[in-house]
Amino acid sequence: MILHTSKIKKTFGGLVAVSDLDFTVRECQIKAIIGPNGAGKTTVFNLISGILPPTGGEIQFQGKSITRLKSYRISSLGISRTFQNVQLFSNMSVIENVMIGRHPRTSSGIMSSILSLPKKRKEEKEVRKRAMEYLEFVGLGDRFDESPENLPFGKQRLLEIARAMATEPRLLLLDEPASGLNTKETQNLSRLITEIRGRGITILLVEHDMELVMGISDEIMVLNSGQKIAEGLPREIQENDEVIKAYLGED
Amino acid sequence: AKKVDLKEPYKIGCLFAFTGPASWLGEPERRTAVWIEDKVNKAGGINGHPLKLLIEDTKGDPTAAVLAAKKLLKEGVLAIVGPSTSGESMAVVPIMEEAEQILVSCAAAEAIVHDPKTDKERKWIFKTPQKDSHVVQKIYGHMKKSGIAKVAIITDTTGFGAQGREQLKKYAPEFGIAVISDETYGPKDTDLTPQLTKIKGTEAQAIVNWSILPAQTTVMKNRIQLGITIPLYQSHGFGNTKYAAAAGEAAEGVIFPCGRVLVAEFLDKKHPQKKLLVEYKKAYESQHKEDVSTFGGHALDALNLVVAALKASGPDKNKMRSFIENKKGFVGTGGIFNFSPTDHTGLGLDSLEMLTVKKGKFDLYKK
Amino acid sequence: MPLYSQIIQYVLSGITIGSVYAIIALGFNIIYNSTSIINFAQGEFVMLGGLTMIFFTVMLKFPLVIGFPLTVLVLTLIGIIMERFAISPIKKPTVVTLIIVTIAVSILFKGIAMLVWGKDTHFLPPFSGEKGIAFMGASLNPQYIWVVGITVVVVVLLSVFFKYTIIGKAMTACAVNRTAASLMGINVKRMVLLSFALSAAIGGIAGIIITPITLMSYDNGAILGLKGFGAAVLGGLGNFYGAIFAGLLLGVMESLGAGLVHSGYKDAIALLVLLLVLFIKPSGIFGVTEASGFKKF
Amino acid sequence: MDKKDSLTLLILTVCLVIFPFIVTNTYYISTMVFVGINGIIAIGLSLLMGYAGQISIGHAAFFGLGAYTSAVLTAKLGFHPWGAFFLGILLSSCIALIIGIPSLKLKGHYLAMATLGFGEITYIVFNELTDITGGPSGIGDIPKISLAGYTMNTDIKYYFFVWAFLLLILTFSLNLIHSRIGRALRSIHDSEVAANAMGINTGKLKIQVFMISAVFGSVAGSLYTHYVTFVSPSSFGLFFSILLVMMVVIGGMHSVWGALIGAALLTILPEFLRALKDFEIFVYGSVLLLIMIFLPRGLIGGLEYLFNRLIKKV
Amino acid sequence: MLRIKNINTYYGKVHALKNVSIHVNVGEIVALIGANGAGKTTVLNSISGITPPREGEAIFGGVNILGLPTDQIVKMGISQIPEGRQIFAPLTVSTNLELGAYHRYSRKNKPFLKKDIEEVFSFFPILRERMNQIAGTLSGGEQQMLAIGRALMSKPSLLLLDEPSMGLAPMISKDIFRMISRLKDELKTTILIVEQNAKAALQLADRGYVIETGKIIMEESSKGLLNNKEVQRAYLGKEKKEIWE
Ligand SMILES: Nc1ncnc2c1ncn2[C@@H]1O[C@H](COP(=O)(O)OP(=O)(O)OP(=O)(O)O)[C@@H](O)[C@H]1O
Ligand SMILES: Nc1ncnc2c1ncn2[C@@H]1O[C@H](COP(=O)(O)OP(=O)(O)OP(=O)(O)O)[C@@H](O)[C@H]1O
Ligand SMILES: [Mg+2]
Ligand SMILES: [Mg+2]
Repeated sequence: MILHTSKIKKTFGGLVAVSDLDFTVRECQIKAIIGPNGAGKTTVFNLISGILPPTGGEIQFQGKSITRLKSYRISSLGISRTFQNVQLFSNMSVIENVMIGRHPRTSSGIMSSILSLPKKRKEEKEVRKRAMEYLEFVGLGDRFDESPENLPFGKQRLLEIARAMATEPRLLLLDEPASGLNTKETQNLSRLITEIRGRGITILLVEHDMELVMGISDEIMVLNSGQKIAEGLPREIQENDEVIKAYLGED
Repeated sequence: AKKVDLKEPYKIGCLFAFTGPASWLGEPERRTAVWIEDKVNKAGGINGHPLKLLIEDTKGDPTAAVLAAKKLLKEGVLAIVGPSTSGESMAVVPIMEEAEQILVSCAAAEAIVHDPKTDKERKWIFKTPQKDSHVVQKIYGHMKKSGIAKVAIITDTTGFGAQGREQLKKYAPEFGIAVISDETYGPKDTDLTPQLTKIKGTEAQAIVNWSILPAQTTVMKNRIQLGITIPLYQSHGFGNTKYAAAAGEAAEGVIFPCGRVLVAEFLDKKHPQKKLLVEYKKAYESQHKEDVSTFGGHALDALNLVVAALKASGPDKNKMRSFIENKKGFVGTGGIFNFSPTDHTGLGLDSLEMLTVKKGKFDLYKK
Repeated sequence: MPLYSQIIQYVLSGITIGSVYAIIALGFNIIYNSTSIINFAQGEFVMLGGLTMIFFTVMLKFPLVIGFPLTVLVLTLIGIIMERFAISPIKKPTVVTLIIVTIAVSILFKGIAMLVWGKDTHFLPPFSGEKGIAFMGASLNPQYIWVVGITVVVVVLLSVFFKYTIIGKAMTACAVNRTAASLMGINVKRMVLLSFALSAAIGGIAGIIITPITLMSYDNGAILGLKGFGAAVLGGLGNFYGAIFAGLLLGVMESLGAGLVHSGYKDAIALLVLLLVLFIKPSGIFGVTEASGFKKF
Repeated sequence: MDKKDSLTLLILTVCLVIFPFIVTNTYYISTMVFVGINGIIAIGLSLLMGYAGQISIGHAAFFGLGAYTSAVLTAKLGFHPWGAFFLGILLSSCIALIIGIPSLKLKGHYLAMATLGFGEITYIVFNELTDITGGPSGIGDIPKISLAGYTMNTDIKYYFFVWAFLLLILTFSLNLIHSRIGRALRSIHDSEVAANAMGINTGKLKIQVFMISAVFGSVAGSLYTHYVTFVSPSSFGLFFSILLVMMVVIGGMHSVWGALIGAALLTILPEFLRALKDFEIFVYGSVLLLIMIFLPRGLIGGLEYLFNRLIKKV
Repeated sequence: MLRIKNINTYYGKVHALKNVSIHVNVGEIVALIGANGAGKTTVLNSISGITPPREGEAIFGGVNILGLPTDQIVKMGISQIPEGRQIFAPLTVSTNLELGAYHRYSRKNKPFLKKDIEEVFSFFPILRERMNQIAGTLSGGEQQMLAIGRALMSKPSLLLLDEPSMGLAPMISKDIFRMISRLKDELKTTILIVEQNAKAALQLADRGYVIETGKIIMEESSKGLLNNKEVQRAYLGKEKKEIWE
């Protein structure tokens, strides 16, 4: 059990976006969260990654509570994420974006940076090398020097994954990684996600592309109006009437 | 010009803040300086040497003043007149002391000429405006005669106002006067009723409004509006007909000590300053279509002093300096200057006249 | 003077100074609402309004009722010229470049005003005399009633314009996302032009009505702009009622500060209140937190 | 620091050393002293604005804090100039910390207003604490500073003194930019949320860079004090804060070199325009406007463009 | 209705569209499919004038629209739903919708606009619930619906749709495709649609184009494209589909 939430809750003014949600993610699992638009999936991600403080409840990561931690602390503990609306650093090159991901795993501080001590220089080299590896891993190795804005949308998504991977997470949160990809590209993505899991990283996935979700998830949780309406294996979820009614729709 | 050009011109530097927040000071100074240059050269120059003024803008900014002073020194001026404000003057003083060159400042603060640490006059520095302490003494003297023992002071937050505030507080005990309310206002303040309301709530018997800013007219107006009837004294910074015009009825009957520029025509024919003042006033007002102020007069005195020194001792800075330092009975717009090694301002209490506003015009105050 | 009527006087003075700040803040908000630009030349519009009015009514001796609309017209033109020659030529505007551009324009306006009107402080007679009006033991300058009255009218008209008219809403849309706005068939350039014309006109009105109180000289724009900006931010950028409330609050804080603490610190006291409010409510008193989050610097 | 930076730094150093031997006019040297002083603050501000994306319209305050600490302690209390110098740094960074913690949570124009307010309050305090600061009349007769037995009492000496500081600060800044911290700063500029999610303590980092820029401001202030030997509040007001922001933007926000170029331009330009007298303000405003219209990325952006074209031709 | 011929569009030095020619007939639905970064969005932006082509020809309803500013093109009856939604985040949902009808706004039209808004609400009931919410706080899917609704408000004769199903729940995206064909049937709106979900788009469309690195490489009836081996392999991902169906 790598992540466990109990009764987490988030309200915006009068609107209850997530209400008393309990769920568990096990080590090395690919777990998907699906649900209608506005069900609260992104909000759950925001709560886990500390971008929004929960209104109530508790989140435990690797047995320790991370409920009130700031998002940078959570990230250095080993939770990393991508964003539904891609949030790349547009004033930096592609590789620098990935190098940012190394931030929590490196240590040279202001003083050693200002004085450019040998330790810092060695670390810089190392960071660049590692960043390049992650870029190659997602297949962007040849575009390392470009501005991320010049990349097509789908490649920007891959870059976000590389950046998140660079923080060496234990748990990776992917928010709609396949949106804007065509079927073939989505297949490549699912291969990539499986490979990431193969490296021992647990994955929590939000996605509307059912081919992808059903194809790779070990377990699926369905949210509606901030509440869990179903949880189980892909096959069970596909046949769940409530899920069909609220989300999948009948053909 | 005639044969004047044959000899090498004498260069004198001028530092005036003719743009920026003190431009209403620097502008009349600049105009006056240009007038003098013209006048001296028309009269055949100084011992045949034409006078050449190098006028630089200091923008009311000490840093700009420093650079401008260095520029002037580099261009080989024999002396510098200005800067317009105390702050700028203080910034230029060390440069002149180091370069051992004459500076005749047009700003009022006493620290410009007097080094408080050594308690001596600074060797190369002179100034032409009246001492604040004299103005204060004049006001307090008048109050004492009128039986006023409790005053409220309201001063602006420029260097001018701050100096006044300091002197007002310093000299009060000497005259048996208590400062029971001490208010200030900024250059761009628009409403001073809070300050005056506070004063109204005290037992003050008179108000001293010490400022050089247009905002001082707001004090006068707000005072009428609040129905405050105790006498209002102004500083010599009120010496500007535009202020009197702006304050309108609110200015009627205020009392303030000032040099004699503003009341030149009321002076006795035999008064030593009369000729100079009338000539200056006429020339200035016909040329610029606006009333003369005391500020231009400071520049006039400073330049005349330097010109006189040049005339007497030629372009030798040491001789010029000792000429000025020992000059007695020098007639200026600000008064009769009597310099000495212990007094680089040269003006006494007698240089001031008590003035008032009568029907919108400055007049001698008679009791 | 008893303390309570002193305090009434402070509050009254504060309200009147505050409405000066408020009306200047309105100008900031108009341009901000349609372009998300903070126009640091807004204070200059006020200065130019005052001086133009002086030109018409004091120098040319036009009556008030003619000088007023004429001045507003001149200012509208100035706003249009500024937009055409300084704002619209900027190809890829960022917030910071625009700040610098508007500051550069304000320097330019200042320079021009100095050349045209000289360096003196100019005076404009109040619209209806200056005899104080007694009010609960305090006294009120009649010009203040003009300021407060006209401010109220302007605010009401503006908020109706932005809230209920489609042009007003379209102006707001331009500020949010120009591409999307043009996809709605909105002529973005014209909207920006309109907002500059409008806020220059309002700046002009502000200049006209406050000059009898504040006097006017070529270098007054910056400080007036600063106070207006403070009020606009404190009230929540873009919010008209916020601007009024914040303007009055700043005015009253200043006035109470001057009266009860010390006049030298009155601006510091008002600014301190402003800072404390922002620290507690980072998007101003009436600002929408979510909405401010969308705007990136 | 990358190779290009090291090379430029080297060339700059050489030019600076040669300059006073070619140009002996002390007025020009003295102008260069002010370029150096302004350059130091502008570099600090560019770290804050150009890299971390946090605006400050109150930086004159730190300049003033450094200047007044040096002035008050040396002229009034007889401290050693270097003692005062370091106390100024300490004071500025403490105040930056105190003011930075709540302010840097604000965004955009709200941050602009908060820093502006802080600058104004500081300015008012300089004006009002008459007993300590001398109020509007300022403090004069401030002693000169000396280093290794040399008193910095001539323009040339001071020129070398100030520019040595500047080069040191420039080197530090370039090192910082090309480091893990510098990268993190730039990421804050683009998306604070994403930066946080990548494990960057953006709150702390913003405060740290705010403090660094305050320290640079204080250093410049102390250098100013011992050069001019007079301080008064008018040098540390809003106008100077805005001037600093303009230096950074006109020079080019995305580079510390830009800040230096901007500082040079805006210090030298008014001296150039002196001859124009009353038209100076007008021309000055126009120049700024034209630069922003035609070089929205600042002077350095224009230089880079020319440089790239040149390389292409060769 | 719309005919673009040999247009070339650049982003600075990047040559994004190379001699692209497309035509759309009245009443048709035309799909444009292609890989990531092929230039689909650029085609739409070139038509609506957001990224004006450097050369070429664009005729809409007999009028040359090349080089016209976007707002004028919109007024002529072309409406685009931009990629990535681009709703007016700080404004309310209902204001967003009103602005969609900006260019046909007049006192006389007001009652009709009310009706149109109602119509949008009946397509997307969730928007009615969120009517007074600030649009920027809507979830991704809700924002997409708002964007579509907003574009409908201008009653366009040609609708350019850029990935309308992106980020939508399966049920909703099915709804949206259904609605698009309803638009065609009921309102006789002509539609040019860009979609990653090529299969859904082609099932809807009469004709289709395939674009690859800025060039049109295929033009055919949608049936033809659906059955084309090449297209199946590259864009439809046939084999995979069968795995979980
Ligand atoms: N900052 C916010 N302020 C107000 N309401 C919000 C905010 N963020 C989200 N919401 C609301 O909370 C609900 C859940 O939003 P969330 O973004 O989590 O949905 P989601 O499941 O990710 O949907 P989608 O699949 O469309 O991305 C929505 O109704 C949304 O309007
Ligand atoms: N603003 C821009 N600056 C530079 N290049 C750009 C820009 N926008 C797009 N491009 C480039 O133009 C090409 C076409 O992009 P476009 O966005 O039209 O593709 P698309 O087919 O819509 O892709 P997607 O499926 O990601 O939406 C891509 O190679 C992209 O990198
Ligand atoms: Mg979501
Ligand atoms: Mg696209």
